[in-house]
Amino acid sequence: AQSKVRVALGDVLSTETLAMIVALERAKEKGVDYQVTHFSKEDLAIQAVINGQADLGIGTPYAVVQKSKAPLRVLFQGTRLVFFPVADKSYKSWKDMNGQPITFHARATGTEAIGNIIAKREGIQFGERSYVPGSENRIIGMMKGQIKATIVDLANKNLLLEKAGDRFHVLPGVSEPASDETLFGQIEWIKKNEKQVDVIVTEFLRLWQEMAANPGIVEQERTKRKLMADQPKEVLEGITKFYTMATKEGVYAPTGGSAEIAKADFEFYAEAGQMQGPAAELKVEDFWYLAPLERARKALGS
Amino acid sequence: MVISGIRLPMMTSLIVWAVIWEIAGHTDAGFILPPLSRIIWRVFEIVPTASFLDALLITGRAFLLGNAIAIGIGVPLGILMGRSVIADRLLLPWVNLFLSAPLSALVPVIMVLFGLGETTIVLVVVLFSMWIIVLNTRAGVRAISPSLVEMARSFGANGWQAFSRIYLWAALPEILAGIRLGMIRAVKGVVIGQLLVSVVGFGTLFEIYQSHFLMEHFWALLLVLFSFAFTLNELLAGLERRFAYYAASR
Amino acid sequence: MTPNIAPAEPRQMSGSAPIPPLATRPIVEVKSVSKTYAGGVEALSGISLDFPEGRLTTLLGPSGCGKTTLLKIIAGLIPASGGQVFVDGREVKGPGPERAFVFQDFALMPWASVIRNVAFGLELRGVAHSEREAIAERHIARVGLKGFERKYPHELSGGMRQRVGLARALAVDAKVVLMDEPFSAVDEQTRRKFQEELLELVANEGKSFIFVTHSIEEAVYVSDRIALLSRRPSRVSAIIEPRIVRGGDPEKIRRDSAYLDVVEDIWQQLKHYLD
Amino acid sequence: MTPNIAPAEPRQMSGSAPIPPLATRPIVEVKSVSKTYAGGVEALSGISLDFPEGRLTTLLGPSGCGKTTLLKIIAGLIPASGGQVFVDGREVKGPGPERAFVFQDFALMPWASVIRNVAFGLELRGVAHSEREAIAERHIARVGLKGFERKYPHELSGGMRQRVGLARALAVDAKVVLMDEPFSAVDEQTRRKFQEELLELVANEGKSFIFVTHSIEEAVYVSDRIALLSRRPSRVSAIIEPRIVRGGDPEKIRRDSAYLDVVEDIWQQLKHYLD
Amino acid sequence: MQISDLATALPTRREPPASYWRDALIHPLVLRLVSFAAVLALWEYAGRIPLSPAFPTFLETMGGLSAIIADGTLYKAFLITLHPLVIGLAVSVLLGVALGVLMGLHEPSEWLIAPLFVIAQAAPLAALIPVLTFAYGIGLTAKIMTVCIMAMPVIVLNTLGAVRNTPKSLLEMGRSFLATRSQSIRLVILPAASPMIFAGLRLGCAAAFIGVILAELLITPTGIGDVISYNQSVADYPKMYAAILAIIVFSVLFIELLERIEVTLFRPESRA
Ligand SMILES: Nc1ncnc2c1ncn2[C@@H]1O[C@H](COP(=O)(O)OP(=O)(O)OP(=O)(O)O)[C@@H](O)[C@H]1O
Ligand SMILES: Nc1ncnc2c1ncn2[C@@H]1O[C@H](COP(=O)(O)OP(=O)(O)OP(=O)(O)O)[C@@H](O)[C@H]1O
Ligand SMILES: [Mg+2]
Ligand SMILES: [Mg+2]
Repeated sequence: AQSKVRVALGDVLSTETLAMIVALERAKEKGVDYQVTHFSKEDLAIQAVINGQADLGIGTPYAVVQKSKAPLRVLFQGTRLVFFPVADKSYKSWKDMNGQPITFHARATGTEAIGNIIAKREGIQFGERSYVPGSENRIIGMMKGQIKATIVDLANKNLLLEKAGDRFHVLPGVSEPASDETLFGQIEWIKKNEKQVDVIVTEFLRLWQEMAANPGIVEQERTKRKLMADQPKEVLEGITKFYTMATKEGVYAPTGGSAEIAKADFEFYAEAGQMQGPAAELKVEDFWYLAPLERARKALGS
Repeated sequence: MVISGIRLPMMTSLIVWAVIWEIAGHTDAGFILPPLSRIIWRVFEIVPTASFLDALLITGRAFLLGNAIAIGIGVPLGILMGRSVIADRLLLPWVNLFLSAPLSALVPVIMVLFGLGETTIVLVVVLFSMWIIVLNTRAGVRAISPSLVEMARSFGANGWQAFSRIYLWAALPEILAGIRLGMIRAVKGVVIGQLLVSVVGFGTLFEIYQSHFLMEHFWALLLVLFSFAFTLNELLAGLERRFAYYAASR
Repeated sequence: MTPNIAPAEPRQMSGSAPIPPLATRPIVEVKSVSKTYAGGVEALSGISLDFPEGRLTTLLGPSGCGKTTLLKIIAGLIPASGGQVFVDGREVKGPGPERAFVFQDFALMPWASVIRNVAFGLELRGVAHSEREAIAERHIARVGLKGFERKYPHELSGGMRQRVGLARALAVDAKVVLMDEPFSAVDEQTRRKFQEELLELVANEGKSFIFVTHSIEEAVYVSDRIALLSRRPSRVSAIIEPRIVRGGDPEKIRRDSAYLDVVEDIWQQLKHYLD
Repeated sequence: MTPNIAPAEPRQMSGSAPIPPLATRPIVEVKSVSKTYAGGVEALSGISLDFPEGRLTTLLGPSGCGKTTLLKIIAGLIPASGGQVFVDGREVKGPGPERAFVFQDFALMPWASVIRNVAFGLELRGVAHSEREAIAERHIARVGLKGFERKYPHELSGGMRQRVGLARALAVDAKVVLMDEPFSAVDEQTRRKFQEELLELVANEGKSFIFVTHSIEEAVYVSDRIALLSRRPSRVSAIIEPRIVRGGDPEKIRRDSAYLDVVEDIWQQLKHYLD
Repeated sequence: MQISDLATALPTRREPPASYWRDALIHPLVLRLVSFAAVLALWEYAGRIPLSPAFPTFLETMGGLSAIIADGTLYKAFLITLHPLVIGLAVSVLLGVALGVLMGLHEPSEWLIAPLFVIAQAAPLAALIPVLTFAYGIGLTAKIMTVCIMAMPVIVLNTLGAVRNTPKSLLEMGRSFLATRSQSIRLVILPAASPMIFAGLRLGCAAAFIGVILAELLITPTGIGDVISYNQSVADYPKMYAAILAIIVFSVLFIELLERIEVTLFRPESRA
């Protein structure tokens, strides 16, 4: 009997992470049982994989891999950093933001990376940076007038514009979003458990492709499998709406990753100051292990 | 309080507060503080759900286990410290340190060391509840009248007899108070732990309700937790009162 | 200094009928016992004292002079720094079944009923439940607490509590009963009653009693022999044998001029210790 | 029942030189006072009693009979349920400057030095700092505590603490000093010393004292008049005026057969209250 | 309601010197040093096994500590952390003691207000932090409120209990010497209650530290909370542990200091 694959997820089971769970569920039907451990933060999920408490993790391990030389490899690009800079209407464009305070999620995370890239692109310098984890907390801060500009996720951008569209607007973000959450694991474990990894990666890719065609698939699968069944209907009602929007905005990219995507990620994170550059010198194989994904593509005939 | 000759029990004033809450809930504050009636309604909606029961099971188990460990270690340790000057001087600084230290800062450490999940929560429970049990037991042992111990000795009691017939009983009121205070601290510790870890037990629910702005659900969960803590406190205090009769006369 | 009344020639109360001399065999012998506490307090310095069998001997002295210390050394509860104590000819090394202690603060277990308190000494000796309850019941009745067996100490008055302490000491049937100011926590009326009861016990039980008090009247009234202790570090400053004819009207005794003489004599000696 | 000795015809000690009758003017008059506590405990039922000026009157009675209750009603600390109390002709409505209280448990403020404790009554009256310290110092010396002004209560022995309580009561120069078992927490030798000092105070201060005790000897020894209270609900069961000739040797007095008569008489009456 | 036993949580102050011959050997200072040395050695050992890659040794932690002290991180972090802490604590102390005294002296207000604090005392109020974030946003106010809700119940209830437990004979003594109401509050009740009020303050202080750390870990990572969580996320464990150690030691010293202040200002007799 195969032991369960231990997956570390840096978030609770929620609308955003539902797709990943559905993919894992499907893999389970194919004979690869799994067990998810939820972590409050991505860092912890990464640590759990490094410490061997989990086999696979979901998160962005680039910086840690580079810094601690941990033998982690990315297998699949789950979500992309689709974040939206929102600001008080008094800031008409990025130029007005020069020297102005801005708020990010936490130090050295995706939102700050986006901010760094924009600042470079626009040739401006932000003023004081503060950190408030959770997009929902940042929009509360905005509505309370404590935050003038920040970068938030899709759902909260919409919520903010809906509740206070008269006061806030969206500023142009970055065009080619980098990887946000990826599926990764220790290379040794991956190689030892090729079969299981293949099944899982295949199921991720399959679902991501299906989602691109039909965002409602997630909700259908959820109903079928009674996932999140006892959560408030207010939450459940929003699922399809979220995935429709998210796929449209490219949060869930159907490609699953490639060497080019990896390179683009290096560019992004190096520019954001989270990876030590120059990006061109970083080797894809030090960070990614693409073999399972390629096999999956073949299996799915794409 | 006495109103026209009728003695109103202390807790009756909560009715007044409930009414104020209900009224406040219907004003602008309702976004943050929904009316009590609707929250109570939500309680009945939330409690039977599997994720709530799951959270309850995980938390409850960790809570019981943690407290059992805390009592199992804390009481003997307290008795030891109460009787031996050396043990007391070696350990007291640590007990005091852990008692007044902001243990919330340690939760990330435990998390890193023991991963997430029940072990962490059990440890948090132990960490929050044990020290007050130790300190109270110690105080109880030290408060024992020396003549009670001498009495036992004069009738030829051996060490075990003195421990089981005198020390444990004589210190019982303080030990019980320590257990009650410890449990209350543990409830707080568990909630702090779950808030910080956010993915175990009630932490998940808090996180989901919070991120979707479901204030009614959120308050319903709070209400359940608060009532649980309060009930626990009252039950233990009741137990304590049954032994209080001799606390003053030792 | 205080006039020293030699133990060899104890004083007698005058004007009474001839009284038989005190039993010569001493049940407890204290041989040059001294005690220095850890802090350096020298409580006793070389005390020698005999306690006659079947009688009541009182240790009397100013507060803090070491009466309790000596009593506890006899009880085997604290070790002497020097000297020896013999009870019934055997040297004291620790508490023993031939001695029982009655405590000033009663030392009752508040969580245990009267009967369990009284039976506690027997319980520790492993006497079977029904047997020890039977013995305890007898002694509870003996001290006049019949009907209170199932009460708890906090439901009793101070006087009743001390009776429980007494019953507990009697229940183990020790030869020597040691009492440390047993009546100081009860009110004066009860105290007088206790004194009568104590005299009765001494007369009928055939036990030896060692009694500590700092009431001169009480000492003179109840004792067969009084050892007057000097200030700390304590030595025996006098041995007095009041030799009161018992059995008469208590009020008469208290007005007997011989009784009053002894009281005043002791009072004069103790006065030195007040500044 | 107890033989009732009418207040109108107080008993006198025989065999002494003629003693002037007690001052007729009563400083405190208690008129059919009764007190029922909230719980329904009836502590006093219709007590009437006069306290002669410049003398020491003692309330004596079994434990729990209501002595403290009566004293506190006179002090104005608790209201009576019925009846009236007059002090110096004025009805008592609450505490007043003409009365001062000495507490059984001393009631010293542990955070204040001896001098501040003694000066407390004056501090409350707004007497200037230097003035009240001067007065306090005088009274501290008066009770024999010179040199202890800057000490704190926990550094003193029980007897010394009670002297502080006494000095505090004297410092406010009240006409009536109320004392609730002031000597019950000190040891017997100190107690006797206190009794002498109290007699001296009564003789020299020109104040009236109301004194509570449950020691018969103490009552007889120090009092000009004794009100014997019956069991709860309390009434006055007898008024006794020992009329002792002061100034002699204390030991003589304690052996005076008249003194002993009074003690025995009271003892006989109180005996009824023991079961 | 159990108020009195809150104070049992206090460290016993000023033990009577134990009097045994081995006193010299077991001198408190010697034993304390031994005890600390033993625990630190154990830590060092556990770090070297290693217990976990994420568990630095004591020496590494000290290295981390000197690093964050040297670059000023710790100092700045403490300043930031102390800001809400001090304000929150000041509010809690003033309001808490005032409320406690009011309730202790005025029964109807006790009836009305005390139950709230009795519940708050037992309830895990930390769970309110997200609500506070909703209500007050992510700024200083929310953090101050967090400190207040954590610290206030124990202060209020201890003060109430302290005022209630003023020895009856002291109150009667005051009355018999004609103290006015305000005199007896100022000169008798408050001084008599001060040990227990301070006991409450110490407990409240400990709770306030818990609150401020929680606020910094949950609301916005600033100050010490930021140093902890940032170093955790970049896996710089020695610095993370150093920050945790620093705040724990700091809070313990702070509470110790409070006790000293109490003794010097309010308990002259225990200095004598
Ligand atoms: N455990 C102890 N350690 C140090 N000194 C002690 C100890 N116990 C008693 N002492 C001291 O020894 C002396 C004698 O004490 P002891 O209790 O025997 O006196 P006592 O005559 O019984 O006094 P009292 O009449 O007050 O009961 C006292 O000065 C006391 O302070
Ligand atoms: N506050 C109170 N509420 C109810 N009952 C009370 C109260 N104070 C006293 N009593 C009761 O009133 C009776 C008289 O009490 P009081 O204290 O006056 O007696 P006492 O003669 O001073 O006794 P003691 O000699 O023990 O001091 C007792 O039965 C007591 O239980
Ligand atoms: Mg003694
Ligand atoms: Mg009384």
